[in-house]
Amino acid sequence: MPAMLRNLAQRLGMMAHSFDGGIHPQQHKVSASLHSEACPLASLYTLPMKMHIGSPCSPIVAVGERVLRGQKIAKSEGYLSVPVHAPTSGRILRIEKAAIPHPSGMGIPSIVIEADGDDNEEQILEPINDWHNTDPALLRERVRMCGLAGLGGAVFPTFIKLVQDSRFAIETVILNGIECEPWLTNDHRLMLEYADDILSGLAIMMHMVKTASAIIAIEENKADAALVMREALAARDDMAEVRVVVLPTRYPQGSEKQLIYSLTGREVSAGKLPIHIGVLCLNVGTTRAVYQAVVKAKALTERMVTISGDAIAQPGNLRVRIGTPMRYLFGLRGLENFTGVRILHGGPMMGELLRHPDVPVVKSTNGMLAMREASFMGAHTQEQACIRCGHCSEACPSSLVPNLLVDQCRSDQFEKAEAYNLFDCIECGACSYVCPSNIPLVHYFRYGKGQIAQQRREKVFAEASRERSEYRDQRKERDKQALAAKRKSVRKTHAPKVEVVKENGPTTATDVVNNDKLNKGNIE
Amino acid sequence: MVVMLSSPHAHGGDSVRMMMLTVVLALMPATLVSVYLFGWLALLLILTCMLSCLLTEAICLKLMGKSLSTLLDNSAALTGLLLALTLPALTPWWMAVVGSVFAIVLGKQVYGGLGYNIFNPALSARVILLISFPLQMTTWIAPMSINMPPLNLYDFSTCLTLFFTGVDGLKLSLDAISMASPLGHVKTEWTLGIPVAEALNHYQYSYLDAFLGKETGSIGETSVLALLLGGIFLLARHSITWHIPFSYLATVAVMAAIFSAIHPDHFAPPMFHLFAGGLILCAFFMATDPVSSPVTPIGQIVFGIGCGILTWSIRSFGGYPEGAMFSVLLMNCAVPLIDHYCRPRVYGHESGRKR
Amino acid sequence: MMGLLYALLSLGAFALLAGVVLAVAQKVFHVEGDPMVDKVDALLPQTQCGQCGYPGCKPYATAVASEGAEVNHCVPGGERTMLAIADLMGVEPKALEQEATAPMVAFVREDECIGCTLCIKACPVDAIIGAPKQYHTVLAAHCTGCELCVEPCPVDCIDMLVKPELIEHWAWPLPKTRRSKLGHERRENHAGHA
Amino acid sequence: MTEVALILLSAVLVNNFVLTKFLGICPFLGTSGKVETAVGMSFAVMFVMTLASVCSWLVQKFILVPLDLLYLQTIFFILIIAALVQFIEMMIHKTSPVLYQALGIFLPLITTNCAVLGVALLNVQQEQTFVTSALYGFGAAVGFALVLILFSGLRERIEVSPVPTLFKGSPLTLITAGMMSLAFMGFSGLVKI
Repeated sequence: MPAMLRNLAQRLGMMAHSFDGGIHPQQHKVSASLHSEACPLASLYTLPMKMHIGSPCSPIVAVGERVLRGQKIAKSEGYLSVPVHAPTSGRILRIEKAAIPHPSGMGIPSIVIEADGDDNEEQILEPINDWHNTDPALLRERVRMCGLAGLGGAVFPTFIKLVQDSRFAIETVILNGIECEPWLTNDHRLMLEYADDILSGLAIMMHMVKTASAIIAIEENKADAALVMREALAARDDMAEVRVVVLPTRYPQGSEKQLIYSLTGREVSAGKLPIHIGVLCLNVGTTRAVYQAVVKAKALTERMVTISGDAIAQPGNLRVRIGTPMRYLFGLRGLENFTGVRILHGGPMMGELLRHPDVPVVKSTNGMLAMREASFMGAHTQEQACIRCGHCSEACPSSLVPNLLVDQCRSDQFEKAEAYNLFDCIECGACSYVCPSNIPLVHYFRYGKGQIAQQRREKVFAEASRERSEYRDQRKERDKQALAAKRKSVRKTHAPKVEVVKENGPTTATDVVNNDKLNKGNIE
Repeated sequence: MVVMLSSPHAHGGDSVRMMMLTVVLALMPATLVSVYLFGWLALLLILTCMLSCLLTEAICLKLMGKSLSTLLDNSAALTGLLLALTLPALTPWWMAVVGSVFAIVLGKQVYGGLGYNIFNPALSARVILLISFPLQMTTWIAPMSINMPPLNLYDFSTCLTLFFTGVDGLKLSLDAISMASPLGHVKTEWTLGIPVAEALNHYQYSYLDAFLGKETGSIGETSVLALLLGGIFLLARHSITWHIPFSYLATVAVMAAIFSAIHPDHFAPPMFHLFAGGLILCAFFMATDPVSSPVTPIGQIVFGIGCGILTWSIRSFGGYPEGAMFSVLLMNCAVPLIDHYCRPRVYGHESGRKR
Repeated sequence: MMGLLYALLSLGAFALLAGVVLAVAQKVFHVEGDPMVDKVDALLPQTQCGQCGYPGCKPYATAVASEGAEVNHCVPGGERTMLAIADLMGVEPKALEQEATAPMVAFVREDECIGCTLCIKACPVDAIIGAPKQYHTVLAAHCTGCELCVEPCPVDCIDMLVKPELIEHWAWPLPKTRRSKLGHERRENHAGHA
Repeated sequence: MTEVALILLSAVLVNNFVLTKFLGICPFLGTSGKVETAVGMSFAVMFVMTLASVCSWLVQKFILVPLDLLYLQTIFFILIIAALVQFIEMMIHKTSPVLYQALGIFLPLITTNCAVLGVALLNVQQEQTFVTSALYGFGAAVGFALVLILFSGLRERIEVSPVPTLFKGSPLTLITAGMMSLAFMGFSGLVKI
């Protein structure tokens, strides 16, 4: 009874601060009731050198080398990066540029592994069962070593979030089990099937950031998952201050900033991170991966992927090795012929359209949708003129005025667009979804953001060039003066003898290096 | 080769066509009342306006080499209907045609078509007509709802003659068949120094009649009830939000209440203002025209308040008896600035604007 | 006669008064240099390539801001720079005389380089390193693609290569719909005014 | 008090210089391209107009009438206006070089702006007192500023519209100004002075 009352109060509290805007797209969660299955091994695996946000990795294996499952095959370069591991045992076939799930269609350096079918695992890491008494820094290093990045789709290196910073004490950990994208059910299945793993992962992270309070957020349409999580929670004695909160179904409830507001009534300031208001927000899949990395000593080589869409006869969730070719996975589900079919990487609201299925599953792959062209094009019919109906403003969870931003982006008025907070757009797609004129608003925003980013880069480059050029002019001036002074002194001592000296002597390497130092850090 | 499109790859299914159609549907009660009051005359006027708007739009599109499929977005038909509903029943056919052409060409197409017009097309045409033909635009025929109407407007041939040849065709004097509108009446009497209450008495003004729409006026603006029904339909269908109609009407009511309390002889009571003239029509159908009104909620409230103040001021002090149309046009001018300054606070920012 | 005198006197006195006030204002509101030069300079890409006909970006900025030079001479800046300068100066945009090419970067074929240092002296941003009788190398990260090093090379061993596109720098193009062309139409119109 | 309000209201709305008297159309069209420029121009015109009203009234009262020099009225008024414009030009050049650049030729052209000379002459014609002439000048300037700023907002929106080639630029600008003028007709009769 008290629990019920508390829940009711929670629900009422929820109403008090719920994020602005939002939409209610059709759910299509057809794969929700089906148990997940392990994906049979493929013959080839492609591991791109960058599957996370941050700097790319560099290979540490050679072509022809044999590798085991879980073996590190690429090391991270730079702080904001996580390593890549072999998803199965086999031989390195080649290291070359290969296509990745990215709208540009460009490839990046990747390692291709030919599986040997034995799936032998490497056992170097020791399980840390006694994590309660382990230094958080060690656990954090384990999370980094295992290649963890946010599996919700943003793939931000997880270990960075698990930092212990005295300036920003974490008060609450939020476990994001919202999964507001239509069609996708992989987090839903994870919660149903691996509730204990997820809770253990949560406990580990709470230990790492030294907090006892956590919220598990689940949307109303996953009542069964909430029930399972509550039961699992009740069975544990170490998680008294962890609550399961059921939020009303509304897209984009799962967006980090919107979720934090819905749960705590606090906003993450623009340009700041959740940690700045004492919140740590992690996806359920990532949480389970933390558990596996710490207690099972397993690197991130597998994730849950939803295969669905109206062109898929047998939708479902698969536990897929990272690097598995998508064409193979679609083939497993009976989709061989891709004419008249559009494939999406991720959900329909924020996922990317792929040019072809010959790309691997990466760490951010939460779903693969195959849509019939006819139904797909419904979302992309001919753009009409904006009638300023304001539906986009109503739907925008960031309270922007999208239709004005579109005008600005379209006519390249980027300064104005920035002043209208273009960069606070989270690209959730709610505006495009409700637009009666079928304007691809998000596409315009991405164009605008890309152009502004490029202009910024050019500006930084121009600024650096200006400094280098000014430095060079100064040096020339200095040389000239030095030369003049020398001439003078020469004339004084040996009057008739005129030394022929070049206008300005060759640049010395030190000079250039000095100039180089001047601008280091300015250039990306 | 797949054409690259950005997410989202799902759509809610709303369309401009449906939105316009919703507004046309919402105007049906008012249209029916207009036909009840002014018989065939109203029907002729509405059809003329709608057809000439559609035809003008078609010609414009053709001239600009655009696809005629834009005609199907229903916006031209809506403009025609709205224009017709703001005209007096005695408007001759050619004036209706001129108005429609103005509405489509000057009101909309010169700006680049639907979505880019700055002024409400129907209202700008209405104001052009009012200024060009002040007499015809302020002469109101007696409706069929009064006792013993001087003309049977349900008679088709009478209406046809009236519509195409004017009063001369019926060999009648204008005075015999026309009567003053409540607003015009009060304004005339007021300039003669007669107190408002007395003027209303002279007119035998009844609030109930005004609410149901039994007195005269522009064909579609008389019945508050019918217009409210349409307005509620629009609100329920989410075609408009409450901000503009509410702030507009509330401002007029508050201004009228304050001033009529201070000086009841000079200023009409709030109920009179709310029920009179084209206020309700403007508040629900003209001021809420999405293209020419602000997009943000705060902006819409500012817009409504501005319209309210202007309407009340023009009615109370101005040379014209009705100020609703002018006030909406005037506020249309301010929309870009309102949009700029009334943006909502963005998530994670202290205030809406960056600088 | 008197009237004329009054007229002359009063007008003269008044003009004198206005003159004095303006002279004082001139002192108070005296403007040092031309602040527009730096603003124009900030818009230029700083390649220092000299394709505009001026010896560098700053001289061109000075020419535009205070000598009334045309706004369309900056080749590497392309249309965007031209529009930005036109906007700042409040003048009509003018069509570019030369289309901007893709960003380039210089590359020294090291096996052919004789180590003459001529290219090093030509480089306006010190992006080439090397010593006499040693191979020279272009620091690609600093090269502005100005091509000033190509001409001096006695053995023609410097190539201008197209800068490789990075996936991180990839940006969404405008959507390919009828409406999206509006913005471009606007830009073209501006350019077409010339 | 009421009189002050009526004079202001009349000058700002009912007898708006641009939309009902059609004075000052040249800078109205020339500097309404961008809101920022329009705001700058508005302040410049407000400064010049108000001071020009005051100075011209003083000159009229204490120089022209006593010395019987009414035939020099125009020259004197232009002199006053020119001096004021010079002053504000220097001030803007110092305080906002960008605005100075944006206003370009229209800043010195305030000198020959018919609205400014108009307000000075109308003041004399209507035999205003010192205070009312200052108010009238200020009101007229505010009216000019109001429509200039509103209009610049509209033009910024038109700028990003797919206007038919035939109407691009001046034609549509003039049509829009005409429509605004129509809307301002609504104020007619609002104030009777």
